[in-house]
Amino acid sequence: LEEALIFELGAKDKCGVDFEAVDRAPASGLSKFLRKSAPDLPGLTEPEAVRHYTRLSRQNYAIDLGPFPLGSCTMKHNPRLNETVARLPGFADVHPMQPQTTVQGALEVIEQLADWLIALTGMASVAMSPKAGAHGELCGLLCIRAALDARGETRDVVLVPESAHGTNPATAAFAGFKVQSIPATPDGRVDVAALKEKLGPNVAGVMITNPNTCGLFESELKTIADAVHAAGGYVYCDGANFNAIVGKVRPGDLGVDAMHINLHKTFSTPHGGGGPGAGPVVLSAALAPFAPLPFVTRGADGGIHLVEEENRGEGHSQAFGRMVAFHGQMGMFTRALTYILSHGADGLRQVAEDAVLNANYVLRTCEDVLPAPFAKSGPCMHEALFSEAGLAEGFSTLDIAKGLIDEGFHPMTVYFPLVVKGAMLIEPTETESKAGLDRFIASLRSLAERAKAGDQSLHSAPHFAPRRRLDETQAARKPVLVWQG
Amino acid sequence: LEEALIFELGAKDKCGVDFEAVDRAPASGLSKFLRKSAPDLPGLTEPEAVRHYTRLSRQNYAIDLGPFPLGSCTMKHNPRLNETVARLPGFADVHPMQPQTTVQGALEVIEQLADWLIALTGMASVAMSPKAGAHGELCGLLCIRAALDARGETRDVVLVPESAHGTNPATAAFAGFKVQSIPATPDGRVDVAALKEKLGPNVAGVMITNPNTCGLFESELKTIADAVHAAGGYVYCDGANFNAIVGKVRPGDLGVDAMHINLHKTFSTPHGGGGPGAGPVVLSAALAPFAPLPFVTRGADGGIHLVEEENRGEGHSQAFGRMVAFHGQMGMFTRALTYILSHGADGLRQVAEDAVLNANYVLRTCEDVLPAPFAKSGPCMHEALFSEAGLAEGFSTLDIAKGLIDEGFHPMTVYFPLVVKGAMLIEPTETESKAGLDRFIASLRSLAERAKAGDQSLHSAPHFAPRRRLDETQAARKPVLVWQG
Amino acid sequence: MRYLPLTPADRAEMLGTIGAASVDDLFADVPEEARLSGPIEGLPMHASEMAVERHMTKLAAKNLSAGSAPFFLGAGAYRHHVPASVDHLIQRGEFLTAYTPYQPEIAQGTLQVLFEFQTQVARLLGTDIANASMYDGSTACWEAILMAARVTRKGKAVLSGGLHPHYGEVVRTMAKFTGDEIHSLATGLTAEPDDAAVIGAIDEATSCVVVQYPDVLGRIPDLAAIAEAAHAKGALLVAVVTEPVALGLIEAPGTLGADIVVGEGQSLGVGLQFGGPYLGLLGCREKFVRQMPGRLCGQTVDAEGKRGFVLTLSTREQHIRREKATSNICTNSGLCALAFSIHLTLLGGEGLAQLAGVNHARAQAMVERLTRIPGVELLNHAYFNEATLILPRDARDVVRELAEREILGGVSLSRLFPAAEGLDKALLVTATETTSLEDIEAFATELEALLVGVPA
Amino acid sequence: MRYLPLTPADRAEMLGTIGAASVDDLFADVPEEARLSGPIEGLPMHASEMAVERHMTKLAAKNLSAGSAPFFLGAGAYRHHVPASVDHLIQRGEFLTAYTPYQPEIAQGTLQVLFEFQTQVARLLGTDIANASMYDGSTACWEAILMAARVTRKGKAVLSGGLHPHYGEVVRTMAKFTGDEIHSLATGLTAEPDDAAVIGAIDEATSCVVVQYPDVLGRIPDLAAIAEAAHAKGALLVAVVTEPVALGLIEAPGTLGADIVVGEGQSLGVGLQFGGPYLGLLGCREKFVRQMPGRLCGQTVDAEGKRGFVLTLSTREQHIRREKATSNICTNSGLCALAFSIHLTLLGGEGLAQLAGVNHARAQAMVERLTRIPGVELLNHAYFNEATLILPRDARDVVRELAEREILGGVSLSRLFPAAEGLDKALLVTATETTSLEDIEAFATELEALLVGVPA
Repeated sequence: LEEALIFELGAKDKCGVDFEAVDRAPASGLSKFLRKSAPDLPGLTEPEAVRHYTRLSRQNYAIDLGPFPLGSCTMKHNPRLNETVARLPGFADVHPMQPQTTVQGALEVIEQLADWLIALTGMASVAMSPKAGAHGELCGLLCIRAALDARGETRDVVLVPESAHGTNPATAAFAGFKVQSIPATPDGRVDVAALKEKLGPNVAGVMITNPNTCGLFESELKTIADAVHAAGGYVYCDGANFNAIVGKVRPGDLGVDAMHINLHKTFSTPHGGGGPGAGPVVLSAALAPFAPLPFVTRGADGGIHLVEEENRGEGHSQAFGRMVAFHGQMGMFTRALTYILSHGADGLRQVAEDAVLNANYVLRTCEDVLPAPFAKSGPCMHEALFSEAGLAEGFSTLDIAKGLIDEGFHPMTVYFPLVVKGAMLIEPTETESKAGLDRFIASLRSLAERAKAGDQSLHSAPHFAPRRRLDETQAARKPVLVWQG
Repeated sequence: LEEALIFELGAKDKCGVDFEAVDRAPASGLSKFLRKSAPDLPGLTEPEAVRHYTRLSRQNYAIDLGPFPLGSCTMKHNPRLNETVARLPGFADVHPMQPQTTVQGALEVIEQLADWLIALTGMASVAMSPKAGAHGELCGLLCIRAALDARGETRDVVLVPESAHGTNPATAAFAGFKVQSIPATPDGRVDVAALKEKLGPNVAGVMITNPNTCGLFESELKTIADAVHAAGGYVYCDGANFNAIVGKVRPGDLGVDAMHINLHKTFSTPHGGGGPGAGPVVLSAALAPFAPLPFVTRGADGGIHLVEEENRGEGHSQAFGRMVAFHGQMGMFTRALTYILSHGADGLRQVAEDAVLNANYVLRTCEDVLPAPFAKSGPCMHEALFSEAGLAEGFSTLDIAKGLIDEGFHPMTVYFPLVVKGAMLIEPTETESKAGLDRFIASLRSLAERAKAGDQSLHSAPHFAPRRRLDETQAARKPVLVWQG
Repeated sequence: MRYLPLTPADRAEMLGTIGAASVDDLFADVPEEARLSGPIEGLPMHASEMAVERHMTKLAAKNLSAGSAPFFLGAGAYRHHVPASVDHLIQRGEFLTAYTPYQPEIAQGTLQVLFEFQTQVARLLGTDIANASMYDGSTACWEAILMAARVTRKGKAVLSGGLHPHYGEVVRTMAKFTGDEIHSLATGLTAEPDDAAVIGAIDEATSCVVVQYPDVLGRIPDLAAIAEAAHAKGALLVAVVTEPVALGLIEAPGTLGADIVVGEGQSLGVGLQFGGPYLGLLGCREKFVRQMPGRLCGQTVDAEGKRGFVLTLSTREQHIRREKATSNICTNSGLCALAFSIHLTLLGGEGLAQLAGVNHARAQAMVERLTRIPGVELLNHAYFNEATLILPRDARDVVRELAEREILGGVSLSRLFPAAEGLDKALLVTATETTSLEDIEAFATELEALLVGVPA
Repeated sequence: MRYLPLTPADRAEMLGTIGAASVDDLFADVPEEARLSGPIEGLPMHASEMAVERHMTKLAAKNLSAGSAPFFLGAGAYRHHVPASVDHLIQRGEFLTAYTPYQPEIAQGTLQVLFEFQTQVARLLGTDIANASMYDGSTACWEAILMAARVTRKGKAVLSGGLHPHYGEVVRTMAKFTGDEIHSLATGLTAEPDDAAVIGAIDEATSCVVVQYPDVLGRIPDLAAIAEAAHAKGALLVAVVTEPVALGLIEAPGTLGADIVVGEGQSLGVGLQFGGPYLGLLGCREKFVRQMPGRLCGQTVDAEGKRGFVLTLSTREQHIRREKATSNICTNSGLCALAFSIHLTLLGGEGLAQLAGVNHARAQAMVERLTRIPGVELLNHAYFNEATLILPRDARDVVRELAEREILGGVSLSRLFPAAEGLDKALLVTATETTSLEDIEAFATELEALLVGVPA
């Protein structure tokens, strides 16, 4: 499995595109800007390009090939209908600044998706434009800042549990807040007492993940929210794990003020090897007035209108500004809406139930061979957390992870959350079959046994992947980020 | 690389399709025909099905992964535009029996493709409906039978060179002819003298492949054709190798009466793992009146009309009948026409030139390590022929072929044509790059050296394929054609 | 040219290696007078992808696609909803651009699919075995007749009047040249199919009777009775299925005694495509295996004992047996078979039954609504998803006038059987799961307007 | 449900293994009052693929797609022809459904593509290095300003009046919260861009100047002069490219002295998609590498010494560094970057230059034709594929009236800059290789009809 780089395969004068002939010189005004020669970029004809990328693709593992039991990352099946729909010319081939009369269908997609997100979360409003989960977090925190500004307050602390995703503190800092950490209780949940102690006039709010990254439901979220609200703060909920409760629980009923929704996690838009994401943020009535531009509203005439800079004066003057050039991730909206309509209110509920059922099945069939620190805290939600405790001397979570590759699986999420040493966070998702889970469980159990028995061959895993373990230290020490020739 | 069968993975009550609810009983008339229970067919949900077929696909070699140097089988790049065009609803979603006013665009595709095929071959007419190359051969021979019938003659012999594709004699027999074989000359062409000797009142015609399966142009085809015509017969040309001369030579100028065109070989429709094909047959003026139904004609009103059974009386009474239910391989016509328009008259000529250039490059860079029996006959056309002579004792063409698999290539055509012992017929096609050819040549040379040196490891090749050599004898002795449970 | 990887420099270097002065030297064996000196005149030169796409899109737009109008055609080609995943999967390069699996070590993907396909087809048709697909239903039908002649060593086939007329034409065309005797029964407007006439036509010389199920008028023959009569005279029953979805609801032909079952597989996975490519299905009793035409995939083991699949029994085929082959067929409909197999796998047995149920229910709704129009009557006693209506006027005219109103309103029997008499007022109409109640209402409204003058 | 593999029997068996009586037991930690007892009311239940496809197709049909009308919009999103092979390849499951390549041994496909992408982007922008893509051009622009502040340890950014107003809004919105100082220059209707004003605004406190190239009115700033002025004051030049195709014809910003170059990559491979997902490009000098935001792919070797690729320098990123990260960004636009890279590979350097040439030629044809209309004048001295026209009437009205005639006739500057004055009659018009001469003629005819009353 070797594939040369395009710089080794191609040539600047090779081309996989034909053009209609043009025989006019550039306009005179352009002459002083012209480049001396064509860019030094390798070209390939179509047969060569198709082969290059097809061959490269085969060095990837993917959901279409097997499970990704990635806790908190939720890699589920991507329905092909979604791809078909997103490519309808009426969606794929419309410009973001076309006259609004010519894009009513696109605006209606945004409106329908927004309506579903509001209904499913029990919130007042949704900001659709954030481009990814972390961007949604930022949007939520900026809404909080804007609300505080409107109240004339300058609270500058955000409380974040130890078990939070790295994006939570990073986003809080990016939004200009100071981050204070909240410990976890021994049963894997937020320490409510410790949190309450920190509340005060400097606290803008808390960021809580629910279900949390230990795979547990934060049963006291409503209590926390009440306390935060009483102290003058807002509750941000990290919605990365919303897929565990979609259709079963509405965050709005728990006192949440803002929550982003990763459309790829809960609503199956493709991960695409790392993006693009989409992170709409649902907002409580308290934060809704501050949602950024642009957004859609339905007018008295039945038409759908964009609210942008020019018409924000008409009752939307508190909008905190603009986060992106256009309307957000339309291509993801069409896919997510297609997924939602396919499942319906009943199917989405089934999604959450099957996701939780699958995770508990893994938890209960593996807890005898791998310690599950919070297994006694009750059922898990959509992911099961194990630790490396009890492996033989010198064996760690990494060995289990790389061993899974040789068994034909993607590793689970490792060393996260930070509250458990050598954490292994396993999320099967609802689109894995029982037979597939049984195969995974058998592999995981076998690896655990081998790591306990001190099987040295695990240290050099993977053996059957396109590459053996890669030297990440060398990569970082002397970064080679572009082809050197 | 193991993938279970759907019968092992699926269940009769699993389903990857949702239906709208229907709550009416079958009509009473149907009751006595109803089956007792649903068919015993395994189902999979969409996630499971996508994974099954994706994984299976990865056990295939394909043009998108590397070259298929298959002489006479012409595996070339399949442009993706063709696939896009074939899926336009106006082509993909029209019924063959729609009123003609509603399918004028479809009829125009057939007409435009027909016009190009006629122009490129210099013939009088074309029968579009044959479903594959062999079906086209049959169509051509039936035209000859019909023409002879019209002349009141019952010639029953067809002459076929030894080097012909197996379909030639099989088709002749299928069409009710007796087959007589014509030998080849030592330089790899049809023995014209021997052929002329066989001509007589029983000979309906000859079937000649040009360029022939030794990769040579039949320089005396015109002479042969004149002799056959003088003897009252017709000349069928096997057009499998038309890609070598498209845009450079018109078969009509050489006296050919009928020739099928494999659209996948010359005009890039996808091979699809063995089909579907498409085999339009171009016809001389002598045979044109006998072309089968249906076909298209342009009327005085500018509209395009189908000639079918009902209107054959209007000047088409000699049509020999019908070969298929509808109009032929429309899905292949749209792809072939797209390919033709993309290349244009100039590009098609370049196709032939590059195909021939690539083959001669292989011939001249390998003839020192592998005997090329006809290399002295002059340049080859689009394929180069080698033999196994000179390999070490016990080594054969099969070892070279299976060795190529381990080198990352599909084997060449082996043991064909029959006129050369241990034949290796190599056709690079025009869509292979020079760099790619150089890699292939290096591998072929290395294998030839290894087989000459008696490298025993070649006998057990392939070593790096999804399967080792498969037991074909066992498969044929006790055929297992359906899953046994 | 975007598809041709050789650069001018490559060409020059390669000619140097070859020792040729120009590429024309490589065409030296072509007689001077046959060599064209430049591109063929009068034809356009190469064009950009964008230009070609525009041209083809314009041609496509001249057609009224089935999805853009109320649509009621069937008659051997059916419009079904194909799940998006089917087309996605068959476009994977490893399937789309693979060769015939003659090198099994690197073609297990295609081969396993064919093995699964054969098993699915055999179970669907109710036969012991099945081949790996053929060109289409009509050619499979002719191959079945030839096969029956090989098995029975007799040469007369009886064709039911309910056989699709194109299939009959193909058979008669081919038989004209091979000398096989074909006894074609007339097609009449009766509520029941012509089982009695078929049975009556069987004699000791008969190799097979060919009966479509459901037949081309939508009627359903009693295959068990015909099989019994055929077997009594040493003849085989060849059943023809043009709508495999029907087999989700009605009994499989093989189960009812058919010896060979052929079919058109287009309904599953393939789409209308103006008639092709489609795929022929052919299943039969196991004992006929060596008389089968077409490609066969069989299970075996590799050198390490692992299960694997190969093309097998190729000694029946042209590339080995040449003029003695069972058929001249060289290809199957590989990619269509893949699409068929994926669609059927997504359905499963219960899903196919459900799909068939929806089809039948929509057809019932269609028939009920259309026969409420004064003067419109249902011919069939039984039907699955298509049925024959008798109109008060010439059906060809009605179809044409409906098309002007952008309704694709079925197939007139006189288009199907131009030579037959007395069929002028008969219209074959079809509904599937893709037919909405709104479509039916639109059809009924326009039809009523045409027939009884109610303003549309 | 077609996407959920568990059968009722599976569920029962699994609950048994777990030791739970029902699935509701698994939700025991959710407070009783927060648990919904059934599907959320008022929402529809699950639907078949066919029904959903119909619904979405109806919504899509309510839009006037760019390909179905003469189309002249640009302003940061460009309609280009994307070769069919690009979309085919990005739909391969191994790309489409792959995870972020944190496990490099089984993600070399994505990683090698990112490494190739980074190199292509760096060469295209004329920078030493580039990252693996960001959300879009506007957010990349803000990230570049933050990065410049980290590099220079200064906090004031000067924005050219030629910067896309949405980009400016994003920057001002974010800066409002971070406290960075943003000095935004006004946008005026001059034939030349505001280079002089930009240069004049640079002071010792300036971390960077942000200049779009070509600018949002289609004018082309003199980056070399601005870079010199900026560097003289210790500030960086951040160049913004919203139309990367332009770089096939005009010099790369990095070559002209820009320190950081950001861009919107949508033009290549991605399509319009009503504004997203797109992809942000970010390239810079090598010495800034540890101040870069976003994902980076680097070359390394595996345990056997084979070349391989990994995500690297992740110590800058949130999942390692948490609140001290250079950015909170967690994703890139992976699939869009793949599409961009494939399209650029199909073009190659010469192809990109040719494509740029066609774009410019079409824009020339458009400008020439439109300025033949009485009262229509070209603002720009120089332009690539878009230019600003001054109309004799309010441009917003003209755009609206053109839309009624199914002409998508550009973007009015007053829609882009609603708060600015004096821009009412300015219309930004764009042509690309997809613009035909017929489109231009149709546009001109309708525009003339609107402006001077000639009947259309």
